[in-house]
Amino acid sequence: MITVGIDIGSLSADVVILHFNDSNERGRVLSYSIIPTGFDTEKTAKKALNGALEKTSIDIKDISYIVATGYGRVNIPFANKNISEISCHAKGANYTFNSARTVLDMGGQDCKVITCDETGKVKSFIMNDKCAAGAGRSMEVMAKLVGVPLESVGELSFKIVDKPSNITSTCVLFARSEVMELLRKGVHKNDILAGACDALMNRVLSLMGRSQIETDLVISGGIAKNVGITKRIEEKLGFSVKIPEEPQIIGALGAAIFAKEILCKGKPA
Amino acid sequence: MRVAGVDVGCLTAKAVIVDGNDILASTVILVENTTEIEADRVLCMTLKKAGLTRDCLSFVVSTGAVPATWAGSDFYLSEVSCAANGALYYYPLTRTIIDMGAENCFCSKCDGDGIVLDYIANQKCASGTGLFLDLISGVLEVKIEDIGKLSLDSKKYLKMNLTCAVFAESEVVSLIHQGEKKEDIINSLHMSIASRVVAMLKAIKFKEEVIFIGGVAKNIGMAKALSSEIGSQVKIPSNPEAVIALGAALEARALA
Amino acid sequence: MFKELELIVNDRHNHAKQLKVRTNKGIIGYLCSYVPEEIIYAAGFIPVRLFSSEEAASLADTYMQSYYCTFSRCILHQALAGDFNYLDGLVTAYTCVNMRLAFDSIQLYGKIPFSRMIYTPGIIDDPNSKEFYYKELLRFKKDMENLSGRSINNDDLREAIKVYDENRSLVNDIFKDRRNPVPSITGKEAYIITLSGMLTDKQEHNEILKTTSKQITNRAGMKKGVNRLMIVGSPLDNLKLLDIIEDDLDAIVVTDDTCTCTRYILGKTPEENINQDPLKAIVERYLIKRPPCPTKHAQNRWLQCSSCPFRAVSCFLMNPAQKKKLPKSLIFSNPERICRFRHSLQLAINHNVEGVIVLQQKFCDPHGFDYHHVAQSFIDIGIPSIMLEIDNIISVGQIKTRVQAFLEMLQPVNYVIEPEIKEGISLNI
Amino acid sequence: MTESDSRGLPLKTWPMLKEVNNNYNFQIAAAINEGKPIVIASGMCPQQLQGAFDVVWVTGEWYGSICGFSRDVGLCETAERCGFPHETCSYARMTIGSMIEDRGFLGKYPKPVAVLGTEGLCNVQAKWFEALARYHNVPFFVLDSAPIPSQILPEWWGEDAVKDSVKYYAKQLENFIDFLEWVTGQKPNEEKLIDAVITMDRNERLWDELMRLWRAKPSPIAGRSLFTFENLIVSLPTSHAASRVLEAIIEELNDRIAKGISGIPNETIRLLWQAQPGWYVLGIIRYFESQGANFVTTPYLELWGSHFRYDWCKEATPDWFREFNKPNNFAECFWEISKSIIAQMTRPRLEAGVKAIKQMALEAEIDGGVWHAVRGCKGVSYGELAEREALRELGIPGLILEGSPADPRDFSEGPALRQIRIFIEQVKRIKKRRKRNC
Repeated sequence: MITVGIDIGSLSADVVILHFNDSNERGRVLSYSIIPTGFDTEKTAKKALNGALEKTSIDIKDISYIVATGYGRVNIPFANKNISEISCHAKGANYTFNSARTVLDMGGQDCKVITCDETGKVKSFIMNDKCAAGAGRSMEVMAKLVGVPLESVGELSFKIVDKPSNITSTCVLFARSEVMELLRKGVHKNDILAGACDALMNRVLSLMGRSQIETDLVISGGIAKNVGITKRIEEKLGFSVKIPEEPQIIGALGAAIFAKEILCKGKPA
Repeated sequence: MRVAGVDVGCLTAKAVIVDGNDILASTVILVENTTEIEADRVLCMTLKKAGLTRDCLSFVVSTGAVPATWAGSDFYLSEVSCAANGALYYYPLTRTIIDMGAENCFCSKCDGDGIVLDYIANQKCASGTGLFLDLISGVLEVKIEDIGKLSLDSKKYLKMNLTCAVFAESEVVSLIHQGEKKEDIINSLHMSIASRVVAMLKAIKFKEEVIFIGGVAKNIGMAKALSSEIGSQVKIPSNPEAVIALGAALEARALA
Repeated sequence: MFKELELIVNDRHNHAKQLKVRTNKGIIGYLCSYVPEEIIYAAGFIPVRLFSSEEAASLADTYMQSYYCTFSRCILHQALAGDFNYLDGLVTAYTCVNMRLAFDSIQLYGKIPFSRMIYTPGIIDDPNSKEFYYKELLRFKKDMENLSGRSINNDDLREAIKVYDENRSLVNDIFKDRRNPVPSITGKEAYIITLSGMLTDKQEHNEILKTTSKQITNRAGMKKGVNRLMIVGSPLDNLKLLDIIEDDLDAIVVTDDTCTCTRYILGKTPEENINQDPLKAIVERYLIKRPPCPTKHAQNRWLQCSSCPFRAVSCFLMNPAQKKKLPKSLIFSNPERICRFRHSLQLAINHNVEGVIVLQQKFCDPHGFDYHHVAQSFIDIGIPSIMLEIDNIISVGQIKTRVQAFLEMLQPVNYVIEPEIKEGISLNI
Repeated sequence: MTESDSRGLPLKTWPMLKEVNNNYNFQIAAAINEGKPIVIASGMCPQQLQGAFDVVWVTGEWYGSICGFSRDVGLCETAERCGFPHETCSYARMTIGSMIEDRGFLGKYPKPVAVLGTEGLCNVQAKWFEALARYHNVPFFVLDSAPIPSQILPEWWGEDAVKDSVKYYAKQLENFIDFLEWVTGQKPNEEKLIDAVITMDRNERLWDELMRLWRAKPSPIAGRSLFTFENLIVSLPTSHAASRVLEAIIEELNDRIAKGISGIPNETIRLLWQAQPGWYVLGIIRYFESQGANFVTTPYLELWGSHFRYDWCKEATPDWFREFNKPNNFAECFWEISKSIIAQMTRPRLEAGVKAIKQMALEAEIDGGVWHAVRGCKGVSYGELAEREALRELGIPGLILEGSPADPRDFSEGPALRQIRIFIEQVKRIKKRRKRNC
């Protein structure tokens, strides 16, 4: 059987196609796709879905169940059900690493800390309030500002030239002009990035503190690719964190697994 | 007697040279370097435009983010006072000024002599500023210079909570996902920013005429929203970005 | 069947204006559920409660800093915008500093002919504060008499009390049904009932309720087998939130402890006092019989705690050092709703609540400082809770995600009525 | 805190003041080590009462502010982690954080035997202490200081309205004494209480005098120095040492005025300050002084004296309410205490604030007002904006500075300094024009 999970985030739209024969099989990911979120949610979702299908031999009618999640989850008419991204991230992380008990998801708009049980069911969660300061958006802005690709921010942030510059403003806009001033003062971009990473890391940790951190800690979402953040978090926490090889699809993966569970409900395992 | 005013903001630097009552030259450039360097650069460019050299200037007044240590200036006057001078140059009946720059937004009340009687500015919140509209236009995939025109075709006003720029951004994102039209979103943004500004105006008990300056003043949508919120047409001088620099130049004329 | 009432809530200003013309009575606005409406009603006025609206409180910026709660700021905004021009007077009871500043500002700049603040004692169980409150109400009664130009005798008061108690019992009868496995009214409808009650003439409201309750009795239950939620915390006057919970998401609000719904209608006026001294009865009702709000304190609540069925964490169980007997002067009456935590826990259990939504109005200190204990005591009896930070403008996307996730993590609860007594609070919620 | 004032002329009183202040902190630390019973009380709890019992009296606001000056954000974050919202008073979050982590500037957190809250000025002063009491699971007592209910001045409030409020409070004080007796197992000491009440009244009058001298033109003392004296009247109002310091500084200021010595070198601008300072305020005030601007009056400091407390409600209250009679027994002490507390609690009303601020502005001949909008402290920053409006109508410009008494994250210097720069320029230009016109 084929199930699909679609995660429409504020920055990217991710689709995962999951295949399995029966409920007691773990199922495996046939393909996935990640595209930037467009203006029209439904179009974006279709585009992402087709993107994933192209990589496989499957046709859209072979899909038996679709679960949508993320900001845009309610605007996808062809999805059978929508489930909040919080539950989906827990599910997905727990599927990828069975030992996962805490999930730190750093998306574009918001940042969540989720604790879950061994089945991936959410026990408690915390989300940053209406402020993208602790989320991917700020990193993106900074990277664009100092003119380096987002991917390289991480490693550069460790090649500190003088000392990490201190970025005080929490508001992305004010932080942005703070950085502009630093650049004009001729501060090296690595130091600025280091400062930005420190600031973001601190904000994330102060958020995490609010919920108990149980190991293993899994980091998902776009920022998980940024070693500048993940390494710093590890240092601060004093233990190593788990990072999926494709952290961005965890939400969509979780959705796909929910789809599987819904299908198999009632059927003998 | 020729004098100049130099104004450096966080995105652009402006300079104006006046001789008596006429503007010889004015320039607006994007900031790329430290404030001092930019101040020098923009002043030189303006001098070149006017076909003058530095020593032709008998007095220079700096304003905005230009540090007091800048060697180029003879006197520093805050942007608020400069704005009053500049606005009065275009509209002698100016009593209230709205300045929307890249990062700052302030409203001020002045009298005929350009003395600021009262002013109010955004301290922590970046909403209602150029950067903010930049950010949103990015989310909406619209060019910043187009949002004004685009918003004019909108009839709809969606309620929005604009306590902070970032908050508003996620608000906009969820509106997008609810399938709202771009023009309506932009229009609503303009309206809610306008209502915030008008609240500032009311707080200082503003009087007619109201002059709208700063980079955002080039956005006709914003101007329309402001006028409708205030209930009377706001006046926009030609080249609204340079008004503060002009004000500085006029101060220089007075002091020289 | 709630159309009529919903209209009152959504179109409150016009409704009040029409009411004024139709009944030819004066309209008195009030800001807080601690205002003894009975006295206003007895004076021949119609008390209507003032709520926030879904607009940026821009005009309030002139007099209230941004760190006062939007609920109060928005009320000031409307007053300055002239939305309340139909009011003949404004009355408030001192409860929280936000409302106090809103009131003071309206008093000075709002152009409302009459305004009066009643000081409601911060201590509810001390006979001393009852005495003080009684005298304060006497003065208030006099002010109302001067305003209306007619004296209020005890029978007027008794009449008013009768109307209000009838309203309370009518609503309570309807609400009783919410304990059923399949309630026949939704949380939104419950809020519509109470909110509309605060916004119209109580007598008329009673008439409407009588017909409505008949219709409800032969009405199919609402929303079978969905999660049963409870709302506690800051005042809620925006039905949008309930739309999100009950329409967009699959859940039903079966009870609440907010001053805009259940807390407002609980607590009847004690009969015995009505007959001898109705004003005394009102004092009893407002200080003791109704569930308290977080700004009200029970002086010797530690006596309460030792007799509390759910000895939730860190209530004031006398710790060993203080086992010695209290002096007489410190032992007051021992009424049952004196502890708000105990009260809301009881409500939750009676209504088989599976999850609790704690509303935290931004910048609301009284609820802010209580949140920790509220959440903790619900956890102690086995009910999970989530805090929603709200504003006068509900940002749908944010709230929906949080509530949906909360619903997805709910599990069938089995209540712990007698949790073991812990010393101090545990840290993590 | 600077040792010397401007022109290198040291305040002779400085050493005295520092000694008294240090002793205060030291005594508390010592008493805690001795294992004396600790009582944590809201700042609005009548200070006189601590005289009646042999306890360590820790004022929450004082504790919070000192934590604030040490800029220990961690404490705030701990409190927020445990569900106390960031929006609430930063003193409270500092204290709660210090309680939970059991660390603070005294080393450990002073674990109380009882906690005393107050209701009536701002709810935080009750809820915050309730939270402390819950945490330690110790008895909690609320003093409900009923402000005289709101009626527009100068309308006579009616003698009974005033009397009821005072009686209500006095009765509570009786319970309160019983309560402390029950908690500490000590008998209340009548002489000490009487002495405390009398000394406090004396100190308050001295404070009034100090405030009056501060307003002299030019002001004999820099505003920033005066904030250092605050602790005398806030934390030590019942101590004889405080009276000695106050007498000394009053004498010194009289002397300075006679000699024409001004607090700052070139006092060209006279300003009014409102609300309590934060750790950063010292720096800001320095900037003002560098611009020749001195703070010459503030309702916040004046409120601690007795004059300001009663003056604004003269027409509305009976004389006995505003007159102090030396008490001879518990009952009379309670009565005197109640009168002053009720006055202090009724005072923070918009109308009163506006009235008072206008009067001060004219008396102290100020050129502008600076309001410190203290995030989360609604009690002190109550009605600031309306006060500014009132001054505007007199043609006096005002500046609102957003800040926080203890939470470093709630203040950003950059924008603030920019605002101040523009404000000072505005004041200067208006003054210049006035000169030109006349």
